[in-house]
Amino acid sequence: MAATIQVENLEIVGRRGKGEELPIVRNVSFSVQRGEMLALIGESGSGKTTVALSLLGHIRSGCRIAGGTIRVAGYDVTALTPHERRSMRGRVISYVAQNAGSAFNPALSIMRQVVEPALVHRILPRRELEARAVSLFRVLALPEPETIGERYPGELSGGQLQRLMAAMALMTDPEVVIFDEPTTALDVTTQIEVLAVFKEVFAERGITGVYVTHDLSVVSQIADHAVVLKDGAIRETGTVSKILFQPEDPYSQALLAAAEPRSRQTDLAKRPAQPALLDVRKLVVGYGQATSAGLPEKVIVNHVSFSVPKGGMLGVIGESGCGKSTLARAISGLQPWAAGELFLNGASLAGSVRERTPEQRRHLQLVAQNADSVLNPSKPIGKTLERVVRFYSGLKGEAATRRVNELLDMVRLSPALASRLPSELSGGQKQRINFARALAADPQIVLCDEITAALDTVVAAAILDLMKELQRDLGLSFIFITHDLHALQSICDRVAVLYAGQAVEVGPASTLGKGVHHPYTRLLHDSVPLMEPGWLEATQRRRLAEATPVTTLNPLSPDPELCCFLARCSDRVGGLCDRVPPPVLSVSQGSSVLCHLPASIRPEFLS
Amino acid sequence: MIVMFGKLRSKHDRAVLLIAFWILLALLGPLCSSHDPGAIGMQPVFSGPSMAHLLGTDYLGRDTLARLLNGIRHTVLLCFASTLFSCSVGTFLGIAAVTSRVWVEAVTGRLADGFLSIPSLLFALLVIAVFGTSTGALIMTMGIIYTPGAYRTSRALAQRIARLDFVTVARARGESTPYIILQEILPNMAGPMIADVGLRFIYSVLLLSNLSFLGIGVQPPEVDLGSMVRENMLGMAYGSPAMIVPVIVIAVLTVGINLALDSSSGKR
Amino acid sequence: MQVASVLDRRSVLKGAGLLVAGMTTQPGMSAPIFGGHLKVAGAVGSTSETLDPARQSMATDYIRGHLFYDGLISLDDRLNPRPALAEAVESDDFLTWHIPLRRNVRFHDGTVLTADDVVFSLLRHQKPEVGSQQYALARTMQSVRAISPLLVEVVLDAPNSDFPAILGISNFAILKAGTTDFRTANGTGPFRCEAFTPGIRTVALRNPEFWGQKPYLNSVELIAIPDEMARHNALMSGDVDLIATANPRLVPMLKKNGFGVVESPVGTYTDLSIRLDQRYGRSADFVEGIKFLLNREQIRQSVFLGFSRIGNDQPIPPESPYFNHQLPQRPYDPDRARFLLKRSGLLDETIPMVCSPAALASVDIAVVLQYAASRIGQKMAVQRVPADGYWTQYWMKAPLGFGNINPRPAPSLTFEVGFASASPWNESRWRNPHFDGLLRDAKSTRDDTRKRQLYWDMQALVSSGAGVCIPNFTNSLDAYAPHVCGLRPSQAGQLMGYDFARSVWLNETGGRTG
Amino acid sequence: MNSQLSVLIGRRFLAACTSLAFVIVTVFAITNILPGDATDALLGQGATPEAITAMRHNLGLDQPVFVRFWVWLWGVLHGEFGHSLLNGLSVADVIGPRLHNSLLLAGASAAISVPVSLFLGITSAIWKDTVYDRVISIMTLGMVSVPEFVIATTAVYVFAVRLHLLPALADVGSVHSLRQFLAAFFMPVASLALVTLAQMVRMTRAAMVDTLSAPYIEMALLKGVGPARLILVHAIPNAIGPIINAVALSLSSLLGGVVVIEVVFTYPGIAGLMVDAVSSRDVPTVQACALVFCVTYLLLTTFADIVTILSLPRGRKA
Repeated sequence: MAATIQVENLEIVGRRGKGEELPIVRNVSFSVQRGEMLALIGESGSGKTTVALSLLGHIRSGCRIAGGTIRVAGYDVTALTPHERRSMRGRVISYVAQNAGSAFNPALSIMRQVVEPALVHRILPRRELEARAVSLFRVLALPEPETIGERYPGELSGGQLQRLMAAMALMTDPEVVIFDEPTTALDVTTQIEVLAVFKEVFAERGITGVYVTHDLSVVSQIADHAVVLKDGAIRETGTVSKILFQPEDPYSQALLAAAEPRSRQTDLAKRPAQPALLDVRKLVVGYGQATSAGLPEKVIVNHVSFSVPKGGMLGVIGESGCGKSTLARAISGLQPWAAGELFLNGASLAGSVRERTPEQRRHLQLVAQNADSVLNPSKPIGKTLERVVRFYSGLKGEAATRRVNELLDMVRLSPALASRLPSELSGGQKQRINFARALAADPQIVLCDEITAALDTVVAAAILDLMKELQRDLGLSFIFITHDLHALQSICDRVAVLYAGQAVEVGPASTLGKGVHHPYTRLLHDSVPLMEPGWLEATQRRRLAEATPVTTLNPLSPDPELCCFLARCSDRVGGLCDRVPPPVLSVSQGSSVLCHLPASIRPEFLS
Repeated sequence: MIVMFGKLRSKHDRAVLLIAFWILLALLGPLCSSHDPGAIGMQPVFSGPSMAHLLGTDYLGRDTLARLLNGIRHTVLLCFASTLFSCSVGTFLGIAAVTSRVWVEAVTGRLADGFLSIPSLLFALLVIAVFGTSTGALIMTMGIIYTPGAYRTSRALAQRIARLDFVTVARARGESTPYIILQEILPNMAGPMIADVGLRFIYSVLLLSNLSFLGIGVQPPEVDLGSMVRENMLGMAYGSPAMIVPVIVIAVLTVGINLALDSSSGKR
Repeated sequence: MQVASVLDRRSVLKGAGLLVAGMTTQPGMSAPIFGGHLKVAGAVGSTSETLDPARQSMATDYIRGHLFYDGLISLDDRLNPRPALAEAVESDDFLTWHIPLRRNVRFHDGTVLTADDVVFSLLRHQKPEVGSQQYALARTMQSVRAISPLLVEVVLDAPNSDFPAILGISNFAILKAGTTDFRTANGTGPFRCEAFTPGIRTVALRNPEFWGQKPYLNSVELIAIPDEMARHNALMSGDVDLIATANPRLVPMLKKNGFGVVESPVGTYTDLSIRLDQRYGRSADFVEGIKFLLNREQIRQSVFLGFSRIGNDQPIPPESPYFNHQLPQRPYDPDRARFLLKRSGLLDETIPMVCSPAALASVDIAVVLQYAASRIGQKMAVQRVPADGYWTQYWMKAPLGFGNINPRPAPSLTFEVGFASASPWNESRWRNPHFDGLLRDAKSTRDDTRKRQLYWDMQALVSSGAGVCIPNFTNSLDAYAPHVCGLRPSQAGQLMGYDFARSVWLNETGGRTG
Repeated sequence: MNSQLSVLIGRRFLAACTSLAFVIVTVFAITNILPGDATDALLGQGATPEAITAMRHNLGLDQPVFVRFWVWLWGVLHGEFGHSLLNGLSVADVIGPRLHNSLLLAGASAAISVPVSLFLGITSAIWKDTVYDRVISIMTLGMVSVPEFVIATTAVYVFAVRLHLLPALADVGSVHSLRQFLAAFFMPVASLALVTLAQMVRMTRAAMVDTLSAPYIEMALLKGVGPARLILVHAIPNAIGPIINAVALSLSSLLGGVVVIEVVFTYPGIAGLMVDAVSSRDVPTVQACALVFCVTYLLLTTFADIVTILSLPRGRKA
C-alpha cells in the first residue's frame, strides 16, 4: 500500500528582500502511512513549518519549491493548478495552526469560520454543517457546545481556540491533518487536556497526521514516527521510540539531553539556612480604583508572601495570566503596589523605583523576559553594558572597558561581541547579554522573568547552567519566574506556586511530586508531559479514576476571599471550600499551602 | 536631528542620500550657471533652448537654467528648514506627550486635532497675511502646518518604544528622564522618523508650490520652483522649458524621495 | 449735442495714432446683426462685487455699471464728455452748473427719470456710510438741487471747467431716488439685470425700452476669471467670447489661432512713488537717480512686450491732446544714476521697495529696477506683499512703493487727485504751491491754448519735482473670438471703456443661444 | 456593551467639540490680527480716513474684539452666521450656493475616487510585488508628487484648448442637461479625483497588505478559501478601520483644500470664497467657511473613528 504522504527529495529555496536565493529545505524525504502520526522535530529555523506547509501546497511569499515531489492522499501537490489546490485544501488535508489566537479571524464568529472549509467545498448545506460542528465541539470537550459558535475569537481562551481549530480541521473529515505546534502556546495544564482529546479523535477517525513540534515529551505521547530536522535537512528518521531512546545522530542526542529533566542542584542548596535577603510580605498589586476594602478594583497579585535567602534561588511558577510578571514588576519598583511590604537586606523597599536608594536599585536587578526588546537596538552591546557599569560604579574609560570584558567573560561570551548591535546576535547570546547587563550592577539578587521561554531547548539549557554557575561563583540570589516546571526543578531550591495572583504553595523545590501539595501544584506537576510512551493515557486514566464526584458549587458569584482554584479543583469539599476561605497550612516537608487540604490528600502529613 | 543622522543604518540610506544630493545641488547649483538669474537682457521671452540659454528664457527674458538652479535652492532649503522645524517640534511634543503627565498628552492631542482640521492653505493664507511673505514666515508657516502630523507619528513611535523592556530596565535602574529620552527613545525613533521627514519634505515642496501658485512664495527676484512654474505658466502655450522644466524637477524631486522611502520601508 | 453711438473708427484713432497695425482690423466689418448671447470674462472678481455705482471699484463693476446704468455724461473713445442722461451740462462761471435732463427716459422698473433721481444719485456720494469711491470729488459739490422736474443745478465750492468730465465717471451713474437695495440694478441702461451673484456671474438682458441706440446683443453674461491662464484657456476653448486684460505674452498665440486682440492706449500707469517726506526721498539726488535708473525701454520690451508707451515721470499720456511733447524724455542712464545716488549718500544702503500683484506689473518693474540697481552697486530689496490689504496698508505708506493709477477723464482731475498739495492721494507728498496755483488757473480758464500751456508747465514741474516715477503707460489688451464684431480701442479703459455691450455684435457664425 | 460603546462614541464627540472650539477661537483671533479690515476691500484706493471711520462704524468694526466675538458666537449658537461685510448679504446666503457647488464637486469626485481607489488599493495589495502593483504604485506616487495646479492646468490646456473636447470652465450656471453636466464637471472632478485618489490608494494598499499578512488570512487560504471570499469575508472587515480613516482624511480635504482646482477651473466653490474672504477681511465669511471646513473634517474623522470602533471585533473592544 502506498503511503498517504510521500515526500521525496524536497528542496525549498527562499530569499530575503533582494538577496540571493538560499536553501531553506534540503533534500527532505519521508513518508507517512495511513492512520499514522509523524512528528517533525526541530528547533526554530529548522524548516519544519516550511515542510509542513508545503504538504498543503502552500509556500510562503519569497520562497519556492526548487525540486522534489510531494504526494498527499493521491494528489501530486507540486503539480496542482491553483484551482485544484484550493479544492484539496481543507477537504483532503487540513491544518491546525500554532497560535489559534491569531489564526482565527477576529472579525468573524467562530461558527462561520469553523464551517467555512466544509462550506467552500460544498460538502453539506450550512445547517447540517453547523450541527456537525456542534457535535465536534462536544467531542472536543468544549464548554457550551451549542452556543460557543456564536462567540468571537477575542472572547475565548487559548486552549478553547486551539480545540476549536482542531474542530475546524476535522469538519470535512480530511484524510490528513497537519498540526503545527498546536499546544506550544498553551499552559501545561491545558496542553494535556488538548493532547488527550486530539489523540482520542485521531485514533477514532483513523486520521493520518503530521505533528510539528520542538517538544520531545509531546512527541513521545502522540507520534508513531519522527523526523529530526536541522537547518532544513533531515538528521534522523525513525520510530519515536528509536529516536527518543536510541538516537544515533549527535544532534538528536543533544536535543534529547537538553530536554531530559536533570538536576543542576549542588551542595550549596543543602547548606545551613541563610538570613532572608528579600522578604515579600502580603504583597497586593492591581489596577483601577481602590475599593472600600482598600484593595484595587482588579487584583493581579493577591497577598503574596515569600522570602529569598542570600544565595537562594526561588522559582515562581504559574500559568499565563497568574500575575507572575506583575509580581516581578512590583518587586522591581516599576509597578506600584496597593498593600504589603518588601524588605531588602532588612530595609523596607519603596514602591517606586525613584524612591529607592541607588544601592537598593543596584542590589536588585531585573532580567526581563524578551531578549529582543530588552536591549536597545540602536546601541552596541558594549555601550549598553558600559552605561550600567558607569551608572552604578562610576567606572570610566579603560576601567569600564575592562569591566565590560569581564562581564562578557562571566556570561561566556567573547569580548569581541562588544561592538555588535543586538540585532547581530542570536537569541541565546542576547539573553546572556541581558544577564551581563544585570550583573554589571554587581547585584545581590536577580529577578529572571521567563528568560528561557523564547529560547530553543538546547540554548535554554545553557542559560540555566549559566545561572547556576553564577549562583555558585558569585553567591547571587535569584528569583526565577517561569512556566516550565522542569527548568524550575532543575535549578531552584524553593518554589512559589502562583495561581490567580495567590501564592497557593511555597516550599522546597525538591519535594515537588512527592508529599503533600496544593491541588493546583499537583495538577501542574502531573500535567508536565514525561518522555514515556503511554504517559498521557495513564495520566488521563488516573485522573478519571481519582476524580471525586464534583459537588455542586455555591451558585453565587465567587467570593474573592474564597479559594481561587475552587472552580477547577477536583478535590474540593462542598460546604467547606465554597464557604470558608482557605487557611495557610504548613505541611511536614516545610511547605505552606493555601488550602483546606481535604481528606483525600491531607492524611498523616499534617504537622 | 544630527544625532539621528549619525545613527543611520542601511534602511533609509537611499532617501537620506537623495535628500543630501538635493541639498548639495541647492547649495552648489547656482554656482554652476554662468548667467545671473536676475539678468534681464533684451532677448525675447519664452525662447526655446539655445547655446546661449540651455533651457531658453523665461517670461522676462531671463536665463531659465540660472533661474531653475536658484529655484531649486530656495525650494529645497526652505522646505528642508520647515521640515526640520515641524519634525523637531513634533518629535519633541510627541515624546513629551508620552513621557510627561497625562494632561500634556490630552492638551497636545486636542491642539493637534484642531490644527489638522484647519485646511492648510487657509492657515497659510491667514498667517502670511499677518506676518508677510518673509522667508522666515514661510518656514514657520509650513513648519507649523506639518507639526501636528509629525507629532502624531512621533507620539505613536515613542509610545511603542517606551513600552519596550529596555526602557523599563533603564527606568528600573533609575536613569533620569532626559537620559531615557535622549539615549533610549530618540535613537530608536530615528529610522521611522527619517521616513517621516522625507514624507513631510515632499508635502512641504507641494504646499510651497501651491502657495506660490496663489502668489505667496519667496521674494522676487529670488524664486522657488512653484513660483517659477507660476510666473511662467503662460509659457505652456509655447511649450516653453521655463514652465515645463520646473514641473519636471518638482516631480523628480518628490517622486525620487518617495520611491526611495517606499523601497526602504518595504524592506522592514 | 447728440451722442454718437457708432463712431467712425479712423476718427477715433487719429489722436492716439499708435495702434499696432492689423491688430484691430475686424474681419468683415459687415452690417451689424441683432441678436445673440455674448459671454465675457473679466480679470477681477470677488464677493465684494457690487451693483451700487458708488461702490464700484473694479473692472467688472464698471462693466456692470455700463450695462445697467447711465451717467449724466458719457466719455467717448477719446475721453471727451458726451451728453447722456443730461442734454447738456452748462455753466458761465464753472461754479454753478445747470443740467437739463433728457425726456422720457425710463428706469427698468418703468418709472420716468426726474431731477429728484439725479439729486439723490449725486448727493448720496457725500454720505460716508455709503462708501463712495468718489467721496472726495462729490464733496466739491456744495449744493445739488432740482430746479424743475427736468433741470438740476449743481454749485461747486470752486470753479472747475472739467466738471462735465467728472460727471462722466461711472460711479456717478444715476439711480432711482431712494434706492438702497442693490441685489439687483434699477437703472436706465441698455440692459436689465437678470441675475447677479457676487463673484460668480452676472446676466444681462437687452432693455427694449432703452432710450438710446438699441444694443445688438440679446443678452450678455459676465463672469470673472482672475487666473490668467484660465481666462485665456476659456477664450481659446470657446467657453467665452471676449476677455479683458489679455496677457501680452499670449498675443502672438491668440493671433495665430485666429483670435482678435484690441489694444487700447489707456492712461493707466504703474508708478514707483518715493515719499519725499521720508528718509530716502528727502534727498533730491536719490529721487532723480532712481528716475535715471529706470530702464523704460527694457520695461516696455520685457515687462509689457511692447504693449505700452514710454512714460516721462508725469501722468499725462502721449495720446492726450494736452501731452507736453517738448519735455525731454528722461533716458536710462546708469552712470548718471550712480553719480546721483552716490552723491545722495545712499549707495551703501539697501533700499526697500514695496510692490504687490495689486499694482499691475509692479513686481516685474521692481525686479527690473532692482537688477539695474545691482549693476551700479546700489542694493535694493524687493518686498512683494499680498494684494489684499495693499492699498490701505502699504500704498503711500512705504518710503518706496508702487501705485497703479487709472486714467481720469481730464488732466485737471489727474493733477488734482495725484499731485495737488492738499490731496490725500498725493503719492510722494510733493508740496508745490506754484503747481497748485497753475492747477487753480487751469480749472477756471476758458481759453484752451492757455489751458494747454498751463498743463505743459505742470507736466514739467511734476516730471522734475515730484517723487513719482512713471516708466510706462500700459496698453489695455482685450481678446475676442472671431465672431465678435464692433470692438474698438478706447482711451477710456478696457473693453471700449467698459462699455462694449452697447456697440458689439456677433456675426452669423458664432452666435450662441442665451 | 452598548453603553460602553455609547460612552466611547460620546467621548469621541466631546473631543471633536473641543477641537472645534479651539479652531473657532484660533481663526477668529488670527483674522482679528490681520492687518487692515474690510473697509480696505470696500474702499480700495479711494479710502480716506473719514470714509474708513464711517465705514468701520457702519460695519461694527469699531467695537472691541471681545464684543464682536461674543456677538458672532451668540449668533452662531442661534444659527445666524451674520452678514458679509462686503455686500451686506447674510453669510448663509453667500455660502449657501457656493457650498452647494462645492458639495456637488466633492460628491462627484468622491463618488469616483473612493471606489476606484479602494479597488486599486485592494488589488495592488493582493498582487503585491507584481508588475501591476509596481505600476499602480509609481502612478500614484507620480500623482501625489506633482502639484495639483500643474495637473489641472495641463488638463485644461490639452483637453479644452488643444483638443476642444471639454469646456475649460466648470460653468455651473449654464448646466441644463446631463451631457452638459458631464462635460462641465469632467475635468475638475477628474483632477480632484486624481489628487485624492493617490493618497487613498496608498493607504488602502498599506492597510490591506497589513491585513493580508495576518496569520488568519494564511489560515483561510489553507482552508481552501477562494480569492474573492478571502478578500471580501476575511480581509476587508479587518482592514476597514484604517481604510475608512484614510478615506475620511482625503474626503475632508475635498472641500477646503481645492482652492487651486477652483481657481484653475473658475469654479465658484467655497474654498475660493474663503480665499476671497481672507483677502478682503470679510471676517464673518471667513469664520463661517472655517466652521464649515472644520465641522466637515471633524464629522468625517469622527465618523471614521466610530466605524473603526464598531468594526473592532467583539471581545477586543477596550
